[in-house]
Amino acid sequence: MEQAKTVVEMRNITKRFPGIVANDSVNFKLRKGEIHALLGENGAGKSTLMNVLFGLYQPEEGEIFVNGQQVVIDGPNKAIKLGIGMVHQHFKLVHPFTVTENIILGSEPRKWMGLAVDKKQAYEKVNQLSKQYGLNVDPYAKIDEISVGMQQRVEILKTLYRGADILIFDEPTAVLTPQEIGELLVIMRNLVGQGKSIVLITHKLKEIMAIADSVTIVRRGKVIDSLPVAGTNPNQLAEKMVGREVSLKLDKKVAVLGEPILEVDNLVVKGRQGLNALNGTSFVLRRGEILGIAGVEGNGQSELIEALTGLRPVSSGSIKVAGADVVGEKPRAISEAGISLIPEDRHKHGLVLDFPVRDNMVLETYYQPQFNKRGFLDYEAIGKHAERLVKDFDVRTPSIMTDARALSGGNQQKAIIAREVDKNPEVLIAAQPTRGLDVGAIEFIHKRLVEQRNMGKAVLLVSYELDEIMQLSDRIAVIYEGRIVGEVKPSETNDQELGLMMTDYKQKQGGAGNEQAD
Amino acid sequence: GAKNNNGGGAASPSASPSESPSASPTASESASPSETVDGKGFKFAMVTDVGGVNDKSFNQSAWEGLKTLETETGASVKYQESKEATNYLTNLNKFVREDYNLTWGIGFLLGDAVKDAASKNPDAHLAIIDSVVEAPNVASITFAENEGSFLVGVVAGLMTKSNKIGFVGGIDIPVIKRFELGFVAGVAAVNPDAKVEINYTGAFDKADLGKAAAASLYNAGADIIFHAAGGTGNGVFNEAKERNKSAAADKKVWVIGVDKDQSLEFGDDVTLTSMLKRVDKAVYSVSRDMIEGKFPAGQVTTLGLKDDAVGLPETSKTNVPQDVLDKVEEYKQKIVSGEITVPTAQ
Amino acid sequence: MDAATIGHMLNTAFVFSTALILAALGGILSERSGVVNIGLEGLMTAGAFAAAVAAYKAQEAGYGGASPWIGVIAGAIFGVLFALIHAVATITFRADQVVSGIVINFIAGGSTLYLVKLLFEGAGETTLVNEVFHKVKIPVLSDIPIIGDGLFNAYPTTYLAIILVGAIYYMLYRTAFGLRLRSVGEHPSAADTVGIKVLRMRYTAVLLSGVLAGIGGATIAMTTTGSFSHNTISGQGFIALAAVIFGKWNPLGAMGAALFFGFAQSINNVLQLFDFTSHIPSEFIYMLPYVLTILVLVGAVGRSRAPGALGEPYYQGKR
Amino acid sequence: MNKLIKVVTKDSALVPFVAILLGLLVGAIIMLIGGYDPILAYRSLLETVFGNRYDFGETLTAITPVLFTGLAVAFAFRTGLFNIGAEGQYIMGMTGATVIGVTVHLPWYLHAPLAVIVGALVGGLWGMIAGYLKAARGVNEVITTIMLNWIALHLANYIVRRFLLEPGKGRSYMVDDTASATIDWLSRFMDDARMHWGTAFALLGVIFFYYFLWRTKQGFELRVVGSNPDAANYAGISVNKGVIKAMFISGALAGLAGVFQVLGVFHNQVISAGHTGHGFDGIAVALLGGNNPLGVLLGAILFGVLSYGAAGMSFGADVPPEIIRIVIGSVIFFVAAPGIIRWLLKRISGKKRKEEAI
Ligand SMILES: Nc1ncnc2c1ncn2[C@@H]1O[C@H](COP(=O)(O)OP(=O)(O)OP(=O)(O)O)[C@@H](O)[C@H]1O
Ligand SMILES: Nc1ncnc2c1ncn2[C@@H]1O[C@H](COP(=O)(O)OP(=O)(O)OP(=O)(O)O)[C@@H](O)[C@H]1O
Ligand SMILES: [Mg+2]
Ligand SMILES: [Mg+2]
Repeated sequence: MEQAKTVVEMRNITKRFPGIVANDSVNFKLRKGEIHALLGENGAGKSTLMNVLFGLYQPEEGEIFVNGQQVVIDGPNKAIKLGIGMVHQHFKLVHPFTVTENIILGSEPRKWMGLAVDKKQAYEKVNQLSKQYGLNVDPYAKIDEISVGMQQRVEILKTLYRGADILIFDEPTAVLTPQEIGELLVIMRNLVGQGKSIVLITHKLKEIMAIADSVTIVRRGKVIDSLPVAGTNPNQLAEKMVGREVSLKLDKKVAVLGEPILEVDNLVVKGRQGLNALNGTSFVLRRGEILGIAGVEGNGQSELIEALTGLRPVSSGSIKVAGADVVGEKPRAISEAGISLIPEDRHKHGLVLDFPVRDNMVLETYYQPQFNKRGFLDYEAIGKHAERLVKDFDVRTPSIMTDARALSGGNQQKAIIAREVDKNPEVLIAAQPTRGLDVGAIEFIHKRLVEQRNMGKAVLLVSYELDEIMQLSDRIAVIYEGRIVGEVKPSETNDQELGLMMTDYKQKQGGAGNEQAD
Repeated sequence: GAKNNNGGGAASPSASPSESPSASPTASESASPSETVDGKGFKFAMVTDVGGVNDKSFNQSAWEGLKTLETETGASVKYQESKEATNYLTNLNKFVREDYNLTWGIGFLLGDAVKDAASKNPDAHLAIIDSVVEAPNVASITFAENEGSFLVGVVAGLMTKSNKIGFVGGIDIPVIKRFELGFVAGVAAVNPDAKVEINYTGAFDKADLGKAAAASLYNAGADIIFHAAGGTGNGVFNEAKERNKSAAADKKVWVIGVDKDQSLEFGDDVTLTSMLKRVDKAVYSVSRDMIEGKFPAGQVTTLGLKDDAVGLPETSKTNVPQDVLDKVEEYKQKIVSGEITVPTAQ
Repeated sequence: MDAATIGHMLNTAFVFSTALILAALGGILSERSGVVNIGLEGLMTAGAFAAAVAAYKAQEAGYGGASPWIGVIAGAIFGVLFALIHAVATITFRADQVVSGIVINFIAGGSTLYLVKLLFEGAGETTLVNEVFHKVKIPVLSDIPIIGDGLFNAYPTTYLAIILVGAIYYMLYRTAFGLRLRSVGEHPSAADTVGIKVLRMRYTAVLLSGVLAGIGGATIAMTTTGSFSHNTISGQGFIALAAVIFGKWNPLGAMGAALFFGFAQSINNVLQLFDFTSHIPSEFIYMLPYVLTILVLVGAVGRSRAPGALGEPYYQGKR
Repeated sequence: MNKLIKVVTKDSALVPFVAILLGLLVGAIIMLIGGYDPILAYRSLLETVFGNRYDFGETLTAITPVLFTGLAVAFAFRTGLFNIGAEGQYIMGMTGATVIGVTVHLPWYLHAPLAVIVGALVGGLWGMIAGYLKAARGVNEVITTIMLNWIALHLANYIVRRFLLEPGKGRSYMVDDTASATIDWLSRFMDDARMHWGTAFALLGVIFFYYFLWRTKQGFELRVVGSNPDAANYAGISVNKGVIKAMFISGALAGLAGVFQVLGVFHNQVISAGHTGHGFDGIAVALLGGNNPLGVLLGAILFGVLSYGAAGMSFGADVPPEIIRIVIGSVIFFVAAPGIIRWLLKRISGKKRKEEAI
């Protein structure tokens, strides 16, 4: 990148929250037409810095220059005026609204002397922008009805609609499928091509290497380094970020396969809309292996998990755990039969955020004899149990009496994993276990999953991240429209082939309705 | 154990169904003493039901009776309002324990509380309106509402043009039933062809229900409605007023008020007459008896037509023609003489 | 049942429903902006009180037929005053919205009665106002059988309520203001990031709910009671709240729910006119509206979906 | 509701204390505006409550029903349910006790317990209707409980009028003495105040509330359901069962309030024109107490003292007792919005801290 003009400069930004300095005298520069990556551990202060730039937070100290002019950004309105747009880590979309309504919200085209919203004009504008940047969204669809990837495009359109030249993406790929990630990267290049500048927050080193021009690394609120991507490599970045050496490669022993423990045969399950989400899914999971379920989101993964754990009724087919059919059993019975679940949505399904860590640790086992004394809960035993898990799994919490809400995402996830692993299940189902986590946390969690497998347990890994699937699995089953359409070994395949199977399996030879194991 | 009565809290019925707000004939006019009595040093008190002392109904009427007593005799008087049913007994006890000469419980809801206070304090004197308390130190005052209602029934029976008459009651309880039965009997006595439609609203405090009830009765052809429904009756008046605003002269509808002269409150373009119930008079005269040493302890006094404790107000002549009033007087004599027995509720 | 009876029942239903519709509209605005409004009862109480007092004073001062309108305006103002307490507590100080609503009910009930006693020399009820609203027949339309009497022979406030249903529906779903208001109740931080002033929006909505519920209370004082006492408002606010939920936070739905309720009430009185009903204990007839409401809810498919951020206080940086 | 739960636990004990003072202050200001003497008024209030044994005993009797309904509402809150129907459950509990008290004749050691149990069951079942409709049909419990309050009122009136009526009186027959829950020796000691076992049962209710929710498996389940129903499902806890169970227990607690009003205070049931308000007051008490059992107890005491004392206030200082509702409302308000108190305290102390104020 030649010496382009600086569009944003943040100087000595300090932002404090009670008890923590989220940004400690941070300097940051964004040049026109570049993609600038912001890298750091969970809680390093990346989002905070960008929230300051977008006017959501007011810094205690520091100055901001936009296009060479010093500015005070006292709210998103001001940021928008300055041409800054942000695609947030957690989308800011109003779900019952349509795509167009979300995009125009706050700057609606009017008619009838400003009395009514001019919907027609709005739809046209959205259509036109969508075409111009190759975003391809349906302006009439409700947010509820569109995929996460589409939702993200709506977020992008929102910024473009407001005429943003400076775009901030906060962990945009954490929630996307590999295909969507690919498409997003194209869109980003496209945007830069049309003169926009982009800040990209991500934990994925591969993406930085693939698309960013420069990278700034933050650790504990401080800038560690800022350098062009061209002159660095993933290992170096990871080390700068965590402050120690991180092994990006997982070392795994060869799997020692045992007998089949989970046998799913011809499973048919209805989805939320009443249509069949699983259409005769069959696979077998053996002791001592990690089976990765690869697939594009929405191909029945959630329904599969829910059916396996008894949360969703099964229309037909069988699920056998150690030979016993568990179809029709209650979630608790299935859990006792030896299935554990690390749910996809840790806030919604995994934890009671307003309960202390201690109580969350026994969310599924509180009724068992070891936690009860004479008909009452034995908090002493529960407390000891929780202390042990917190220690064993390195859950960083001030105390076991701290509410789960106060833990960082990574530590919340560790708490859940501790709880599920400790149940000593025959089958551990891990759904998106590392979504949104930094490399350090990912490393820890991956190690734990492999450890389970090495102990002869079976792990079912459901993930939309190909990297994770490829790295962890001993075997990969591809799910498409509610069926397992093929099985491959990670060593014998690559991203391209998997990607093809996930989207259009017919091109893959003889994969349809595959039932044989291994 | 202690006995009391648990009526509704914020919205309990008054046994006496009117809450017509207005200056009714003051006690001094009607309950004027024949000779002066010196009541200095005597202390009288009353406890209201949850309606409160300014309910523009029987609590207020009773308080007027006591105030007249104060002016006339120099006795000291005081009241205490009850916020909820549990307060009835505690409020009565408040006075009893301070050695009041006579403590009144106003309304049938206080019956059990008066009984309890009386049995725990045999030296105290108490009196109760609208209920019978069997205790040697309690005077019970009830009214023959059925007799007065009979007379307004006579008025309605003679004056209806449509031969359809309405009755709107609050809650179906014995006191209100007395109004209904007397009224129906009065209508039947003078006009056997007339039909009385009965509508109980289930509440004493819901003007909207009263209004709706009146609307359906008038719509069904009734031209006169007698209400015994307290605040619910306000809705009856409002509906009638409204109809009369736009109706032709021969389509006018009427309401017969209750307890007090409600024409003073709602005007005589809708109020045909009212069924008076002279609580003030009763409170005044029994209290006065106490000063004179004639307290009817342990007795039940039923005040009816013969005592002029129920009946029609003077203002009735505005809307009720003289021949009808003559008929009313005729029936009054028959009832007083015992020639006619008016049915009553059990 | 003949046509006249049905028309009449409709008419009565509207009398009952008017206040419910108005208060429910207020509830919808508040809750659509994300603020639970369980204080409708109190806001209606404040409105009814103010209307009864103001109309009485206006009548005394010789304003004649304008008095009930003055009452309605006073009702709106008082509604706003109490709504302001709710707004400050829940929006600025982020008090629990349910608690604040209950507080409004408490304070409105207590303070209006206290004021009545101060203003009317200790009386528990305001002096009856003679200048109240009267039904207005709309020419021609009111001659249509059934619905003529049912719909076009109503109080001015009923017409006002129906117009407001249309207006608020339009506002919510067609105007930018409505879009923003709904977005604030669904996803305040989304609204915030596009520059909508969330708190200001919520204040506006809550204060408007005070206006509407206040007017709702005022209509009761100005059409059915003519005065204010401790039981002028007894439960209507809660029924209006039920209508908000029953009507799925939609003005038309809430109007339907309020009318349904009014209709069930008017069936009461009509039923008592028939001989066969004399065998039915009157208590069962009184229960009817409430039982019907539950039955309809049970029969109605689909759970109603509350605004996404209902009940959640908002502050920037909240996650 | 989470915020609510934390209000009491998180902030220092100072907040409720200051809230009460501020509430009384608001009342005093309003009294001054109305031309009354607040000092005299509050003194009369306190004298009424603590002045003699009789009134003190009656204050305890006044606290009892709102303690029950407060616990009922708080219990439902803890399970994520807003039970506006304590009023109806109260009425049904009362009716159940009256029916047994009047129509059944048994020795005392069977009669009174049977009346209590039946009353609690009937109240519980009445609450369970709303719970069932929510669980099975997804009907919002706020609406159903509002409607059920009215249905209960009329149903109870019907039962009393049709089956239990004492001729000539607008109420049921007196319940048998064998069903009475009065404590005669205590009443005598308290100068004839109506002391009854309900007060003791209500205190047991406080302990039950705590032990059940925080110490038992079922209580744990209910709290999970209340705090995060999705997580409950994932943890194998049935949300629907929890909802029904919670509404049953809540209804039974409210029902007990009615039971003891009949068996301990009134000994009969009247045909009632309207609601007593004890159920609605229970909401206020629950909120005052931050849905904590101990808080609810303190809230009920405050509520009972202020309400009972209000009568004395109007007796001694001629202040309209309505003022007390303003005071109670203000106290709840300040408890619920501790931000206001902190803001006020900061204004008063004049200190300005750099952090966000609230
Ligand atoms: N609203 C807030 N209130 C208090 N503290 C906050 C808030 N937001 C962030 N923090 C603190 O600031 C620190 C930086 O948070 P930030 O969200 O910026 O991290 P991040 O680098 O974006 O992490 P991640 O990779 O997980 O998204 C966090 O550790 C947290 O303690
Ligand atoms: N509102 C808040 N008030 C105080 N501290 C907060 C708040 N929100 C977050 N924190 C703090 O922020 C830290 C973690 O922040 P953060 O949520 O960014 O983690 P994360 O890894 O990004 O989680 P997620 O995966 O959900 O994004 C924790 O230490 C937590 O205590
Ligand atoms: Mg972040
Ligand atoms: Mg994060």
